[in-house]
Order: sequence, then C-alpha cells, then structure tokens
Amino acid sequence: MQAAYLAVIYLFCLGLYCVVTEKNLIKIAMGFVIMEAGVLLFLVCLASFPDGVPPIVLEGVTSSSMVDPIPHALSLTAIVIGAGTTGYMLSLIIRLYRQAGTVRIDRMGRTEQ
Amino acid sequence: MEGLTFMFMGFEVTPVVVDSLNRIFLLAFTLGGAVVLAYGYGMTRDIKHTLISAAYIFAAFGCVLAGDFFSLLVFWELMMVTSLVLIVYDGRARSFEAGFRYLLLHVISGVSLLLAVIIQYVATGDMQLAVPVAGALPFFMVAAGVKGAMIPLHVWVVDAYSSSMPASAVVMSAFTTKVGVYSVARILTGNMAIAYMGGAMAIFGVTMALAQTNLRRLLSFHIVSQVGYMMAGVALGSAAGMDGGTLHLFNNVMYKTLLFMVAGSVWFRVKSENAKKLGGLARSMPITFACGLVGALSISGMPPFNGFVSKSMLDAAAGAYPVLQVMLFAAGIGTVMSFTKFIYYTFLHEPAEDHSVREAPASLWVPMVFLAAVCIGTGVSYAGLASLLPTSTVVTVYEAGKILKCILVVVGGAGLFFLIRSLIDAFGRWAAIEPERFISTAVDGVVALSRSIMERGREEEVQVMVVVFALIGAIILFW
Amino acid sequence: MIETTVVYILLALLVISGTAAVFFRRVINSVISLSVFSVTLAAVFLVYRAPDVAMAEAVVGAGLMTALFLVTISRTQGGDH
Amino acid sequence: MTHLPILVIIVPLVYAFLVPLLDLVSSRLRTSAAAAVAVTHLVFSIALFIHVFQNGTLEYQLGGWDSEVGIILYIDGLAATFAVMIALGTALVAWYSLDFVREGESKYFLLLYIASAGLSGAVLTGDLFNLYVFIEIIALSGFALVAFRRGFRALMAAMRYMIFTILSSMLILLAIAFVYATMGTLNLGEIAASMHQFDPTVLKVSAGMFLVGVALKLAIVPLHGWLPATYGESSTPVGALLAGVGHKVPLYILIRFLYFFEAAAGEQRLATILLGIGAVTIAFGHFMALGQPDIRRVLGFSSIAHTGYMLVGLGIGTPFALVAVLFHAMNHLIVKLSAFFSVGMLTRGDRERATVLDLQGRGAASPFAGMAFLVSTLALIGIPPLGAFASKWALIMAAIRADHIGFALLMIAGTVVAAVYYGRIGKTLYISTDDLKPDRSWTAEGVLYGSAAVVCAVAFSFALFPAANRILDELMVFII
Amino acid sequence: MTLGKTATLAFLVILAVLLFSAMGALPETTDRMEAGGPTWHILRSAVPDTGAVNLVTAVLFDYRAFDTLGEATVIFTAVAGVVLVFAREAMVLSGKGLSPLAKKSMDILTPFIALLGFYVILFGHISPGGGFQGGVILASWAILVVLIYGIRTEEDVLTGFVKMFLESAGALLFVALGAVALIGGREFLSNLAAGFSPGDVGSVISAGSIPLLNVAIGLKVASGLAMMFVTMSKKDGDS
Repeated sequence: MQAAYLAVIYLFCLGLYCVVTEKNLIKIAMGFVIMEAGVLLFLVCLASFPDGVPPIVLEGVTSSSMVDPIPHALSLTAIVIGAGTTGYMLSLIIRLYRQAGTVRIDRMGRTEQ
Repeated sequence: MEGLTFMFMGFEVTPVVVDSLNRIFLLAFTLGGAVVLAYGYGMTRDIKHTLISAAYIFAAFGCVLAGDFFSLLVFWELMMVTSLVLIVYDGRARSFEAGFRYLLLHVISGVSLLLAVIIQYVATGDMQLAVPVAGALPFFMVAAGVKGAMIPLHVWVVDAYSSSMPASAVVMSAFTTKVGVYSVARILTGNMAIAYMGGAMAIFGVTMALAQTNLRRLLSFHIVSQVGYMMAGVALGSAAGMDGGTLHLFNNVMYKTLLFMVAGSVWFRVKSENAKKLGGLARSMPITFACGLVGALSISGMPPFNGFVSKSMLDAAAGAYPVLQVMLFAAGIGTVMSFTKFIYYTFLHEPAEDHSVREAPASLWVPMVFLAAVCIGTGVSYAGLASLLPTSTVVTVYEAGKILKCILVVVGGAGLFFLIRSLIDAFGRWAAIEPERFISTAVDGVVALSRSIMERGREEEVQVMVVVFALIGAIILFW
Repeated sequence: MIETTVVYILLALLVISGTAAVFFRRVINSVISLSVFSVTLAAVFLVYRAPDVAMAEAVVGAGLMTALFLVTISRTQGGDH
Repeated sequence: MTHLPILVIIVPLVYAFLVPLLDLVSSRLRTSAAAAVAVTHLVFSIALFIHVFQNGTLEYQLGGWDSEVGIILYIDGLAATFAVMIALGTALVAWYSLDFVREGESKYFLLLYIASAGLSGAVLTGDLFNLYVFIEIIALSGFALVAFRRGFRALMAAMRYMIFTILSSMLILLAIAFVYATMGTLNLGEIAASMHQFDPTVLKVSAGMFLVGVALKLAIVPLHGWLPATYGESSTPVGALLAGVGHKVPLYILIRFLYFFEAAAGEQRLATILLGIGAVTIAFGHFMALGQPDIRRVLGFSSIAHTGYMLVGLGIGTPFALVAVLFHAMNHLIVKLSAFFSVGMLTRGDRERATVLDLQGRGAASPFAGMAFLVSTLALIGIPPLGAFASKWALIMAAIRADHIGFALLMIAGTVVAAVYYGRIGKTLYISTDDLKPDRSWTAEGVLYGSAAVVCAVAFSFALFPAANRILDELMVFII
Repeated sequence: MTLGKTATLAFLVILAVLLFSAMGALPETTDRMEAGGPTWHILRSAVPDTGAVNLVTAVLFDYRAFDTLGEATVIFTAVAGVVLVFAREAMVLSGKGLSPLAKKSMDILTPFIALLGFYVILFGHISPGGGFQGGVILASWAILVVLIYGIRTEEDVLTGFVKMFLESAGALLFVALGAVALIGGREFLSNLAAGFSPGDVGSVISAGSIPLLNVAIGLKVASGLAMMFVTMSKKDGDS
C-alpha cells in the first residue's frame, strides 16, 4: 500500500464530486480531467516499486530493477483518449454557449423547454 | 390426431386436422364465409376490403383446423390482426377508438393463450390439443373468455360490431366469437363454470339487447346471448350438449349473419340504424323484411326454423341441470321480445320520417335469401346435418310438446313485448350506458400518469447523482 | 529518504491544486490551478520513474488542455455564466 | 491462419481515414465507396462467422505476440454472432444514410464507419484494455453522431450522453486498473482462468464499478437518464445505430463478463440481482413509454424494456435462456432498425421532430412507411410469425422452465402495455384527415423502401427460418 | 450545502472507504511482476523481440500497437467531431495577434520547437518520448502561432487542408505499416517478424517499424490537435 493511493482515492472522489454537483459544464469537464488524473496516478503507482529504475534498457541496468512498463503504456493511451474526449466536450460547450448564452446545464435545461 | 405435420422452432406442428368435432364448424364457416364475402363485396365494391375479409376468414379456418396449440396460437393472433384491420378499415375516429379497445382486449387474449400454451408445453412436453394442466387452465379461460365474449369481457363485441362499417360487422359477426366457442369445445369442455357462465351470458345478452335502439348494438348483444347458448352446450361436455351447442353454432352463423345483413341492407338504403327513426320499411323493402322475419323467427326458436331444432336439443341437454335450463328458457323469451322490437320498429310501425327507399340491390338480397333458405331448410330436415355433429346423435325434436312449448314462447314473448313496451323504453334510457368508454378512460388515465412522471424526472443533477448511489449499491449488492 | 519527502510534498501540492481547481468560484482561476495540477502530476510521474508518461502529461495537461480550456473560456465570456 | 478478424475491424477504419481524401476527389466517389465498404464489412463478418462456426474458436495474435504478452483477437461463437449482427446493422444504417447525408456533411460517413469499426473491435478483442479503447472509440463517434443534427436539443442530448458515457468509461478504466494490479495481465482468457487469485474485496469493488459502467452504457434503470433524449433528438439513422447496434455491445460485454460478476457475487446472488433489475427495467421502460409524446422516445423506452427482458434471461441463466437472450438481441436489432427507419420515412427524414401528433394521418399519406412501421411495432409487441415473437416465446419458455412464472407474467403484461402505446401511435397514424394528400416530397424514399423492406424480410425470416434455433443451440455449445 | 451535495458527499466517503480497502488488498508490485505474465516476459526479452531500448515505446508500438492504432482513431474521431460541431459558421478570423516583440521571439523559437518535436518523435524508441509526445509539441507550435500571430497567419502558413491531409496520411501510414506484415503472411502490425530490420540496437535507425510508426503517429497527432485547437479558437460573426 503506497502513500500515493490515498491521493488516487481523493482525486477520483473529488472529480466525481465535481461532476455530480457542479452545474457549470466547464467545471464538469475539469472534474473528468481530475478523475482521469486519479486513475493515471493509480496506474503509474502500481507500476513502480521502491528504488526501481525507468524501463529503459541501458548498460548496467538489470531487468529485475526496472519498473513495469505496461501500465505506463496504458496510461499514455489513456492520456491521449482523455485529451481527445475533453477537447470534444469543450467544443460542444462552446457551441451550446453560442445557442443558450450560458454554460450552466441547469439554465440550459430551462432554455430547452 | 393425424394430419399435415412438420417441424418448426424445435417442435412438430400440425396446422391441419379434420375430425368429428370441427367438421361442423368447417361447414358453417364455409357457408357463412362464402355468403359474407359476396355480401361484403356487394356492399363495398372494394376488392381490398374483400381480400382482408378473406384473410380474416382464412385465419378463422386456421384456428378451427389447428391440430396443435402452436398453430392455434398463430392463427389466433393472425385473426386478431386481420379483424383489427377490418374494424378500422374506414378510418373514422370512432372505428379507431373501437379498434384500439379491441386490440387491447384481444392482445390480452393472445398473450394469455401464449402463456397458457407455453405452460402446457413445458408441463406435458408436447403441443397436442389436450385438457389443460392446472397451471394453464386460468390463462386458457381468459383467452377463450375474450374471444368467446364471456361477461365482463364481452365489451368488445358490442363496441367493435356497432362502431365499425356495416360490411366489416357482417363479416366478423360470424367468426370471432365462434372461434371462442370452438376453443371451449376443444379444450375446456366439461367445465360447469363455463356452462353457467353461458347461461348468464344468454340472459344478460337479451336483457341488454332489449334496451338497445341501435340495430347493430341490439344484434351484437344477441351475439353475446347466442354464444351463451353455445357455451352452455359445449361446456356441458355431454354428447347431447356438444351436439346441441355445435348445431346451434351452425344455425346461429346462418341466421345471425342473415340478421346482420338485414341491418346492413337497411343501413345501405336508409343510412340509419336507429330503430326509433326507422319504420314502415316492410312495404318499401319487402325482401329484406321477409329475410329479417325468417331470421327473427329462427333465432326465436320458432318451428320449423332451424333455431328451433338446436334450441330444443340444448334444452334437452340441459335437462340434468334445472338452473341452467331455466336460464336458457328465460333467455329464449327475452330473445323473442327483443326481436319483436327489432322487426316492429324497423319494418312495421309508423315511420318517424318517411323513407322513400327502394329494395336493396340484388348483390345484397341474393345472399340474404340464400341464408333464409338455409335457415328454413336445415330447420325442416336436420337429419343430414345432425349426422355431421361430433357424436352425430339424431334426436327427434318435432314432438308435440316441444313444438307447443316453443310456439307458446314465441307468441307469449311477442305479446309480453307489446304489453310492457313503455317499461322497456324506460329501461332502455336507463341502460344506454356504453361500458367500453371506461376502458378508454382508464388507459388515458394511466398514460397521463406516466406523462406527469416524465415531466418530473428531468434534472440532470439527480440523474448523475444516481450513478454514484448505484455505484455504492452495486458494490454492496456484491458484498 | 529525501525522495519520499519530495513525493509527499508533490502529492500534497497535487491534492491542494486539484481541490482548488474544483472549488474556485471563477472558472479562470480553476483553469490556472488545473494547469498547476497537471504540471505537479507530471512531476509525480517523473518521481515514480515514468518519464514517458510524465512528458505526455506535461505537454498535454499543462500545454494542450490548458490552451483548450483557455480558448473555451475566452469563447464563453469567462465561462462563469 | 486467416486474417478475417483484423480485416473486419480495419476495413471500415481505413475507409474512415480515407474519407477526407476521397472528398477531395468527389462526394459521389465517397458515397459509392461507403456502400462498397459496408458490403465488404458484412461479407467479411459473415465469412468470419462461418469460419468460426466450422473450425471452432479463433485466436488472432496481433503483431505475432501470443496472449502471453500482446493483444489477441479472440473470436468464439458469441463474438462471431455479435460481429455479424453489428456488421448487418451498420450496413443497413449506412444504406439508409446514403441519401440522408446532404452536401458538405462528409464527416457523417467518417464517424459512422469509425463507430462500426469500434463496435466490431469491441466484440472481437480478447484484451481488457483494448476493449476499453474500443469503447472509447464508440463513445466519441457516438457523441459526434448525436450532435450531427446540430440543433440545440441535439447538442444538449449529446452533452447529456457524453457526461454519462465518460463517467462509465472512467469507472471501467479504474476497474481495469484494479484487475491489472491484481492479475498482472490484461488477457481475458487468462483473467477468466485465474479468477481465484482475486482478493474478494478487490474483486467486489472492481466488479461493482465494471457493472455500473456497463449498466450505464446499457441504460439499465436507474442509469437510463441519457437514453430517451439521445434517441429522441438524434437524427433517424443515428438513433437506429445507437438503439439497434450500439445497444448490443454493452450487452455483449455483460454476457462476456458474467463469470467475472459471478465470481464477485456468487452465482445465486448474481441471478437474483439480474432478475431484480431486469424486472424493474421492464416495468419502468414500458410504463414510461406510455407517456412519451415523441415516437423516437417511445422506441427508446421500449429499448430499455427489452434490455430488461434480456437481463431477466441472463438472470434465469439456463443455457436455453441464454439462447433466448441472443435470439431476442438479434430480433431486437432488426426490429428496432426497421422501426427507426420507418419513423424516419414517416417524418420525411429529419425535417421535423417525430411527435405523435405531427404524424397524424401520415400512415395513409405514405403507405409503405406506415406498413413498415406497423410491421415493426407488431414485431415489437410479439405477434407471430414475426421474429420478435419467436424470441419472446423462447424467453417466456425459459422463464417457465425455470419456474419463474412471475417473470413470465411480467413479460406478458409488458407486451400488453406495449400493445397499448403502439396501438395509440398506430391510431394517430391512420386516423383519416382530409387535408393530408399523399406525399412524395422526400426523394430518398426509394432507398428507404429498400432498407426497410430488407429489415422486414429479415424480421420475418428469423421466425420462419426453422434452423435459427438449431444454429443458436450449436453456437451455445462452444459459447459456454 | 444542499441536500444533494451532502448525500453525494456521504456516498463518496463510503466509496473512498471501499476503494481504500480494495487498494489495501492489492498484491505487492514486485510479487506481481515476478509472478510472470507479460511484464516478466517483456522486461527480459523486449530488446531482442523489438529492438527498442525504451520499453514503454516497445510496448506501445509493438506489443500493444493495436491500442495505439485505436488511440490514433480516437484523436481522429475527436477532431472530426470538433470540425463537425463548428462546421457551417461565418468565420471572421482575427488577424491582430500580439506585440512585435512577441512575434520576434516566436520567430526565434519556431525552429527550436520544431527541432524538439522531431527529436522526441524520432528518438522515441531509445529515449523517453515518442510519436505522441512529439506530436503534441509540434501541435503546440501551431497553438503558439495562433496565440501570437493570430489565426490568419497560422492559416496562411499551414492551411486547414494541409493539416487534414497530414492527419489522414499519418493514420493511413500507420495502417499501411501494419498491413505490410499481411503481405508477408504475418499477423497485422508485426514488426521484426515481418522482416523490418532490427538495425543496431540503440541507434536511431533501429527497432524495425517502430520509428516509422512513431513518425506516423507524430504527424497525425500534431496535425489533428492543431486542427482541433484552430477550429475551436476561430471567432465567428455573431458573438
């Protein structure tokens, strides 16, 4: 159990809280970013162990001392996906603002009626 | 049962079987089907309508011919769909309302038959038409009850047959309820509950019929009453009852179709079905009048018309059950009274406004005359017909006692009608409620409730919060 | 053990900046602290021997994401209403 | 070794990548290529199905790395079946879309085919994280397609859809991280093989997250918040894609991971859970469908109800029930497509919202569309000999065989309710209104007739094709 | 503090406890890695397998290259979606930009940014970094140009058409590199097994197709993200 796991839990719950309670769509997007950051931190943490070295083969580095490269690859992919998703969400927010004049989802709901 | 058999969806299906029970049904449907098709085309001059009618009749044949539960179910549903199309064919809002209620009731019938069949199949392991297992019995009764217009599921009969266009009503009047009777005769026979229900239907039908002024509503209530006779017969399960019921079904297809045709012809010329507004048509439409008279006398069980034969057989069959016998007897009197009303108001009494109308065209009266001939013919010599009955027992009905009794009933009933006419009119004003409206009201209520709930649950916040709760919930559930 | 202290400091900074990003009233401030958050996260990744992830997080979180958020805010008049 | 599995995924993907370049040449080329690709995709999927059906389960090692290190595509009967369903559905949607897409909307086909590639990939892949990637592909293309109509309501629907979907993706991602932290592998087969390694706590938590993530995508009550708006506001082919095809992937994931949840909850408990939420979903979906003014929303809620049917089937859990669920999924795919298509035809494409009152008398005005709609609604109600009847029959029989008479009654009642709301719609469609003249204004009807005709034909064939059950039975042998 | 927020908070606390207990029960990293599985195999034989020194890149572009294809698809989809959302708007490009000083410094900066980006891309398999990171760096060049010069200049330098072309080309190049293996009868995305030369390990020209895949991804990500940013930051008439 590493100390960072606490941060992971906190960040995930923080992002979830932000998504659930916030009305401002931009804030909701931030909530997703924070949630994802929590998961990324989790992935990176469960790859590492005390006095491991980065997974790059140099002379004098034994394979057993390197940290797990697979979660790194996974988190890289997750970062890209998150970037794409957030970018699309933000563009959608801009469009909605153009039509509703607000970025708050509750007011938008009223515009919808 | 032997018959055409093939595999479908994993079990063997026997769509065509002819045996001692359903041959009389087939005969009745063949005669009635041919006539109503001719009449319907003559009335509408619309080949599409005729084709749909043909499909509907085909489905009815399928139900009667079905050699196993699965094909029975398939044709059952097919008949529902085709008859629905017939009801809403003219596209008037009124027809659609009636059609919607018809759909609701008959979907209930269809799905309960589905459930019953599956239970039966799981229990017995095959699809043979057989006495239902205990688990399946109630669903079979609901299914047959809707099709067979048992109280209180009879609503659709009056509703659909009086709201749809006359041609469709004529076509349908001969088949749907008879298929219900067939299903009882085939599956639920020997069930006294249904027998007494039949007696109740017979009385209830005529009582309500007395109250009606709309010709087709009157005839529709008589369908309920007549089906009650048949139910009583076939549900008794005894040989005499089975024969009487099925023979009565045959006769009923003849004269009830005939009477619907009469009403249709009157509507065709006068464009009105309100008994109070009609009148005096005996002179202007003699053939129609004659046919109507034949039909009325047959249904009233006047010798030597065919109704007399089957009613006497039923009377004999019910002999062991005095209560039932009395019920049927009383219903007989009511029948006479209401048809005296039918004939009197339509053809005899002074017209409210004068209708200078011609006789119905040949395309309409030829089928009517044919049916009238059948009514008389099968009444005079019924032996040939009786040999086709399930147990083909030829009982002699032309005995002085029975004849006298029936004549008395007819005359007495007619007299009684003229005695208490004002009373009947009062009753009619009181009993002019249309129960089918309640169905629509109930449905609308449920829909409104659902809509109001939909209006409520709109807030995203709630919906997203649910996710968190569900998350905890799922983990807890797993714990 | 200097390293673990660094980790703790960074994690604390991470938590603080994240919380700030969520609870700031004005969206612009949230965006700023979110970019701080990303940079800190990249540093944490670096400490946890994940240079590739750290680089990606730095360029994406601190660079691209911040830019996109800023654009969004500029297109929605501050994004507060 | 056959390359069919990867081809099934890559062919639409390459087309999607090519679309911007094709557009430079000519939009006509782009459209015809779209048709060709759809057909190729379908052919490859069917070929794959046949290959699997004959030679048994197939493993395709991407990059030549075995399941030990790399990503493999794992195609058994279940995956092959769903792959065919998806290819068929997307092909029909693409066919419908041929005339629906107007000038300057080249991005539509791009997104459609990316979605189709993602859907195929999600069912074919044998790797947990790869599954997540495909889920994300599906989600993103889904957002873009829902927003495609660009009306405000459509954008709102897309945003709502997005919030829910990203949430579910996050949950699934965290669950995956947990699984990897325990197993050290992402290969589904090995995870299934070594479930015992799981610490119960980790198992329950990760399984709970995964289940909620899937339930969100499957719109199981009470997580259905996004569905009605999404189906109601998105344009017809998109609605058809989401309701008919997209709906099947989370179902597949649910079936595929049943062992996972079983290990987490225990077989008995899981059955109870599935039956419970299934019953709630059936009741709620049918009840809410009653009150919807918009036909597409009605169809959406009926999808929720049908999801409930499938959940109940899974909860019953006998092999026969599983067959029934698969069968019902197929029929639901076809019928939902035909329903959406015919609604699109009745509303003349997308020009107006499909509220029931807008459509008064439309059925008489454009007869074919009306008939197609009626056929599909009859199928949804479950009238023989339409396909959905057969599958409903199978589901109810499965319920009764397992002595779940109550659930059989529930499905029956649901059928009656469905008859009520479809009956009301049909009533409005055909009630005669004098002012409406027969209307040929929308040019695309030819194509739509075709696609809807195919759909109806298939809907029939499912019931009339006696071998359907046998094939499914044989499938089950190597699915389970 | 509304009721909803309180309830959510309470449930989140429960969730946190559950997550905590779950994470406490996780096995030790080293145990997991020693227990075999992909990590064990990769750590020992990645270099002979792929020729890449940076194992993350080896995983990303060889062992799990299919994920990377999917990731590229996601970006592609996102960009298409953004362009679609902003399609058909009256664009009024703001041409002003910042002060001459900033522009001057930007002129100096440009080659370095480009150099850094290409370095990160090309050396991805022997040092930290790779196609994706380098791509984002290149995209950030476009972002800086937009911020400093204004969009019109950026559009002059690198028209949207070019960006779109580069993006599609990058994605197609990736698929093509994967499909090369099919011709050799190998599985999709095979690297050395499909006959790409391993080169001498540790140099730029090594690790078979990995550098090429890096370049493809770099192209695609750079042009895609730049397109996304530019599309989003275009001002339009009515606002």
